[in-house]
Amino acid sequence: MKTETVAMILAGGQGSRLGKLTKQIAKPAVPFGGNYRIIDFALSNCANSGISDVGVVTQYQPLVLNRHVGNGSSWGLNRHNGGATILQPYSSVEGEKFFKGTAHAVFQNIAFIEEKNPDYVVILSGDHIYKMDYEKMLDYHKARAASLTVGVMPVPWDEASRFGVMNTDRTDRIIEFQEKPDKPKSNLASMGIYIFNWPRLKQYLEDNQSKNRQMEDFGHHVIPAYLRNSEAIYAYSFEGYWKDVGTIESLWSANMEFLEPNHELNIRNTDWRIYSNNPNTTPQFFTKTAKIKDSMITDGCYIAGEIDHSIISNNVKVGKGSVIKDSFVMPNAVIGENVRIDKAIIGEGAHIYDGAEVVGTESEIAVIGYQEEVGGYSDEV
Amino acid sequence: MKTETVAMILAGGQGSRLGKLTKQIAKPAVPFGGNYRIIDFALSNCANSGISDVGVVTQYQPLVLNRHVGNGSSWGLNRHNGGATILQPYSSVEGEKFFKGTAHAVFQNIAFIEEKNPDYVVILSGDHIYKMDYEKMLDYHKARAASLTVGVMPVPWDEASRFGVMNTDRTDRIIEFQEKPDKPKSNLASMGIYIFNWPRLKQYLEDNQSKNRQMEDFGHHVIPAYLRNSEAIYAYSFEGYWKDVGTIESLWSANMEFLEPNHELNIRNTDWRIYSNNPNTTPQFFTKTAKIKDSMITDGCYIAGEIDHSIISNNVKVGKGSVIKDSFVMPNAVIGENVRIDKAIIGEGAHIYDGAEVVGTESEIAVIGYQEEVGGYSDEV
Amino acid sequence: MKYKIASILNLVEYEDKLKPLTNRRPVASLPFACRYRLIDFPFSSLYNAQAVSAALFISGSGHSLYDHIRSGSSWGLDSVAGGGVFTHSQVLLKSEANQDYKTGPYYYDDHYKYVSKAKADYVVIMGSSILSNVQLESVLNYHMDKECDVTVVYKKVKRSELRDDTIYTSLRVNGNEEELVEGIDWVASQPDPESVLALNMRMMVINKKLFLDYLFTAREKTQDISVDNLIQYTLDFDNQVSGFEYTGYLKVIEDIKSYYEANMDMLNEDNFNSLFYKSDPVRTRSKNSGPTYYGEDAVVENSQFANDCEIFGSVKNSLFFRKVQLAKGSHVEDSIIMQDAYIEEDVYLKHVILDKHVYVQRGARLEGTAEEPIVVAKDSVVDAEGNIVEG
Amino acid sequence: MKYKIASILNLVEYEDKLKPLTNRRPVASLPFACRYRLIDFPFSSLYNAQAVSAALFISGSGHSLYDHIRSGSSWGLDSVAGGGVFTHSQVLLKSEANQDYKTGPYYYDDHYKYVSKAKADYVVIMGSSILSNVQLESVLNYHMDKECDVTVVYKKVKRSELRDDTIYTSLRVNGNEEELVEGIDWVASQPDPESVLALNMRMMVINKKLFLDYLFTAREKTQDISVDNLIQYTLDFDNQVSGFEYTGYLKVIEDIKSYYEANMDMLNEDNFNSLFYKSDPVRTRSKNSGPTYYGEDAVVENSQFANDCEIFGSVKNSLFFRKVQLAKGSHVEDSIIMQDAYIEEDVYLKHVILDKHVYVQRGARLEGTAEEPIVVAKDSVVDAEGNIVEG
Repeated sequence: MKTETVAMILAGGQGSRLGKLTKQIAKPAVPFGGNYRIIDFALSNCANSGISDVGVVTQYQPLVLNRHVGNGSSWGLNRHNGGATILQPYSSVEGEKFFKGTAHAVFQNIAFIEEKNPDYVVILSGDHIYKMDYEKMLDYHKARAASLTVGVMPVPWDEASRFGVMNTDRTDRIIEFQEKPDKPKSNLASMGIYIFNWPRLKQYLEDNQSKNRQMEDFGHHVIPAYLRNSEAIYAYSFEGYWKDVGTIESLWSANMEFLEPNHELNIRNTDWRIYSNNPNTTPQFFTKTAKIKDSMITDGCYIAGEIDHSIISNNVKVGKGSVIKDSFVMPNAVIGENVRIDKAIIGEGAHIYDGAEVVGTESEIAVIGYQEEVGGYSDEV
Repeated sequence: MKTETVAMILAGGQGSRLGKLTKQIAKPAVPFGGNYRIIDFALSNCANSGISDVGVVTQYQPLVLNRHVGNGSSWGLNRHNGGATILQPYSSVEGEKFFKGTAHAVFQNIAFIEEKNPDYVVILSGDHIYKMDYEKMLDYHKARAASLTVGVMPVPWDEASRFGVMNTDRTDRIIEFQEKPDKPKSNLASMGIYIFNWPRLKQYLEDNQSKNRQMEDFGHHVIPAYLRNSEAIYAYSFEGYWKDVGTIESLWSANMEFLEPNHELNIRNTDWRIYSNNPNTTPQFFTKTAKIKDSMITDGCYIAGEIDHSIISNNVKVGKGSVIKDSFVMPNAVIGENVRIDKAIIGEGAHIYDGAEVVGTESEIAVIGYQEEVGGYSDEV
Repeated sequence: MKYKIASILNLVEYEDKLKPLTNRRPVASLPFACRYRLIDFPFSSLYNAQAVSAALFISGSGHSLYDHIRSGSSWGLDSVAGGGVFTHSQVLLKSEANQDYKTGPYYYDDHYKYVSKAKADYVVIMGSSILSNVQLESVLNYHMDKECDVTVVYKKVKRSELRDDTIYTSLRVNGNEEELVEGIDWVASQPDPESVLALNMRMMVINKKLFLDYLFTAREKTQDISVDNLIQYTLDFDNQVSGFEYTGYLKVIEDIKSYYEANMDMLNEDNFNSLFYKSDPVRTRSKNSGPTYYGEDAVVENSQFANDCEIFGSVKNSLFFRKVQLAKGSHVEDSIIMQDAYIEEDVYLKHVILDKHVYVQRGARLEGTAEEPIVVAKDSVVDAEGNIVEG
Repeated sequence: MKYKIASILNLVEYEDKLKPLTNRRPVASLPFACRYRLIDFPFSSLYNAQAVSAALFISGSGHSLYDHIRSGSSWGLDSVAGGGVFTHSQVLLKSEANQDYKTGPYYYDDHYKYVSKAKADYVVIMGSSILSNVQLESVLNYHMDKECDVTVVYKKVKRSELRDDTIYTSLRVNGNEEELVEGIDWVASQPDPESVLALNMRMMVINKKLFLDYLFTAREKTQDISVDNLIQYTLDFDNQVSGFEYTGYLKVIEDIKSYYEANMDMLNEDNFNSLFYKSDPVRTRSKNSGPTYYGEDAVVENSQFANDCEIFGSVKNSLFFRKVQLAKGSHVEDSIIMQDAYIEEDVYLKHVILDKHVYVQRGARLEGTAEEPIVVAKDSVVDAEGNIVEG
């Protein structure tokens, strides 16, 4: 069965700027917003856009990510021959292959894409928080008869030099690309979202490989090569909430924004659901001593303390007398009694013992790692 | 949830002795017996033995294998928190990791096994044809309070030097291990099936890794180390059909044996089913010109020719006037008209054009590779 | 999700003349062509058009149907993203409410809730007794091109190909290129058996809003929610109905003879290819199985088999379902042998339908005719004298 | 597959006193404790003992039950290796056969076929109306240790904890260590409300062969296949019945009051932990959901919530199911609020049960009592004056 569009989610990065949060798990598997993981947004966008063939390219600590994604059934991707497929490094008669860059990761998985024989390949990042209809971008791509369409969004001019910036003509055709320019000529930043005509991209990847030319990264190699050859590259402007959660501060502030009742993401909108792999767990239990205000709580939580302007993820226990403020607590964390947590991210399965304090500031958020322990009489502290 | 037993199927090998049959696919994914792939036997044995947590360790051309195995639902493994998990090379903060040997592959996946927290780990090969109740072997292992139990089977003395041979005392305790010895002291050959007490094996793997000692292969390193330390190693004798299909000749003859109506494997026995991932396809269609004798045909086939003592796999077309004898035709092959095939293996999706001949002998079976074309006016020939 | 459709399967179908095959199963779960059940055909049409949900309206015991459908995953109907198979038994409600189901409280509600909740622009309505493989995607494209409110699928058939004593509905299709339907006629037996009618296949695409509008009228008048009524309703209110002509294989399964013929038709390659055309594959619930073994003396001619059989005898112009054993010296011709039959040595069967799990003892002979094949009910034993003992 | 068991769920349960909650659902699909339905408890017992299949005997419309169970995958009941959920509707057969279901042709056959085909050594029989979380694995180990033919689960309860006018069955358990059951008694209201009885929880393990033997007797005498009858039968033939004492949380759900109390009991941590004890988790069909948001002025005290709610008002001693919206200034106390309720500003609810999808208008007040909570039926509207308008 022929597939029109295959999506490739590049989820291989370590996300080293997330520090101890990504020591044991890949960045796209980092929890977000109570009962999501970052990759849920890209996967749900695919499902909602009618794309059910999704390759998830991964190579860094993939265990949690793989178990989370499975065959994609949690996002409704496992239908009509579609589904999510985890793509990891492998060896062949030509030797062992780790992925050296975004484009190289796609090159290594040509066989996977060719099986589906698609017209278009959508390249996505696994680490952005946003809702986007890729079908509309595809319609745009088709209407322009583009060879490549790049998702862009306007950023404040003074921030543009932090991004890959697209310079377009009046028809939205991209005429120049500047990677983190000192003097940006445009404020249209690349979102790392590309729609390629697959046969053409395949040709570029294979030709350059056979000629030993470097074609490892979309931003550094593929787009410049496309520009040199005057391929029809168009910019597709996205307007809406979009956030790269690649640092501790951005992950924290994205969660704080997520708390806002009128947040632009509109997470409760059932027309564009964000799906996840929900755990089997109990209801949220608030004891007589619980206090709560402007917060999100998730199934499986047991709350005996006070929660103020925070997100508490699945299966977290918060003991009596503890106060959690302006913080994001990841799943399965155990917070003892009389603990004080403020402006912090508490990692998955972390254990904060009675009386401990985890306090950060807006400019330096406190972070407790995956299964880390704080306070108490544990030998490991 | 604690799991008593985890099985690790080592399916990473290239199987280079299978030549062009394994150029694009891993050996465990090679078709067998009409509508099976070799790994179906190990997976079905797990399911029938009540082991539903199965890691399938793979690194060579895993695409077909991964799609075949999926989450293990085809074998009923996806229940009660169990399931099949494909384990491929990955990178971590310590760097990139390809698997260097059988034991090293397990070492690299300690995190996977530890999540299940099992008492026992069953190590299996993904490329043997047999039916075996691992639960009985586990009962034996427990009854002996063994640290390691090795599955062995008696082989003719004159063939023993081709195997890893286990020397046992009267209590079946293994006292010596000879890898392909010139003068075997025993005819009990290792089947490459091990049951380890997991905490102990983990300790061996981690200690030796930290000391930079080689501990890459079960036969070469782990068993000798266990013997040196006088660990309780027992031999569990298996009696029944068992075949390593690692060469063209053994793959062919295993298929020919499979044809025998009273074959020891007893494939139709519903008490110990061999499951597979069955394709969605049409019934077997025999035209007026079809002739068939002592053969196995599978759903999706269209037979207008003559089939004699052969196995024809899913979705194969055989044209009028063609004669197939003593052969194994893999799925999706297309055989034109007036073709002669004798003592051959025809690869998956191969195309044999009208009038072509593919004829081997018992000592040199003819082989057509994966999607190879023979005869006709194809440009590729 | 190119097409956003809700689908309704009307499976309250005429089954009396199909007994004993329909004793314990609805028409929708009749076994067909070695591997299938009739419901597989509409379900596969839905699958190939990437539908994600379906509402089934059934009568009688749904057991065999539930057992076949399970979660609907074989047809992509189990997606968490709006997917599902929703089954509503009419007889059940009838017995509960102690009144006719049409005036029962839930019939219209069930339709309304399903369709209004579905993320759909169109509603597809189908049945299972008119065997065909319609490319629903083409119908939907056609429907959108025409910008009509309703598109009905029809096939031109000779009146003589259908049962004499059944009344069918045919479409009055405007002859010019517009293919508009101008009316719907009830067609009983006709003097000229060669006359051609545009047989209403009771498969339609209707705009969601119009369908929901109809529900109110239907409730008021306690009308069936059927393709016939919907066409009439649409025409009455001067909305446009277009006709989509289907030209592939079709058979109305309404009695043993038509059921038998449909199966036998599959032995003709043209019919087989028309119904199982590879770009629109027919999907069924996959079962674990192994190859079929044909013994040293087996003879098979112009026949079809499912996996897991063991064939030692001779077979001509017949269809065998899974797990049939045919012993040496036995001969089966012009017959349909369903799952789990065990046929001993020296048996002769011609023009016979064996329902599931029939045991035929050594030496038995059964011979029907093409017009009236002998039907052996499920679980029966045919003894050496050819007597049928029901199980 | 440590234990090879077949499982039968008798879901033809007493539902009259639970109306209107049971108007369109059986007892087995009553919502419970924010996230569950009663069927989840026996299903989870089966899951935790690694059962792979179950046969359900239901009455009435199975729609809500089917919708919840789907393929059974949430409880590991969809394995290709012998797995499955097999549903048999009794009322349906009754109406078809026009006779009492017990003497109908399929009741015993359905039991027989399911159990004889299952790869099982033991048959487990359960219901859903006696709410508990029994570790079936322990019962099976106990059963094997005792080498009895039958093991029945019971709990010691005071007669006063049960309904006065219901007749329960209790077990006469041999006091010494053997825990053998010597008889079964029918216990109506007793003069001494403090008297303790060994309440028969109608959950049993029985050896497969004995169960199949019983089926013949039952068919002959047109007896129900119930735990009570099986105990009596076993004792009559001098086979041994052992009793397994359950000491965890238990509630017989048989009227609105007991249903209400069971939910309220969950607000007590001991009860909650007893029923949802983590090593034997209770599984339910997982639905996609997001966190619940609690607003700036929200107050929640001793209460439980499911995901996807939006809480701006105050809540005390209450249970909220998914997707409930509670506006600012409203107060809910001692109440059960099921899925999709929409509660406007300045509402006051106390001792109230809102079934699914109820809309409570601004300013409404409803107050029941702990003995007689007010039940608002599904889809109703409660207007500003507190009048309940059924939907």
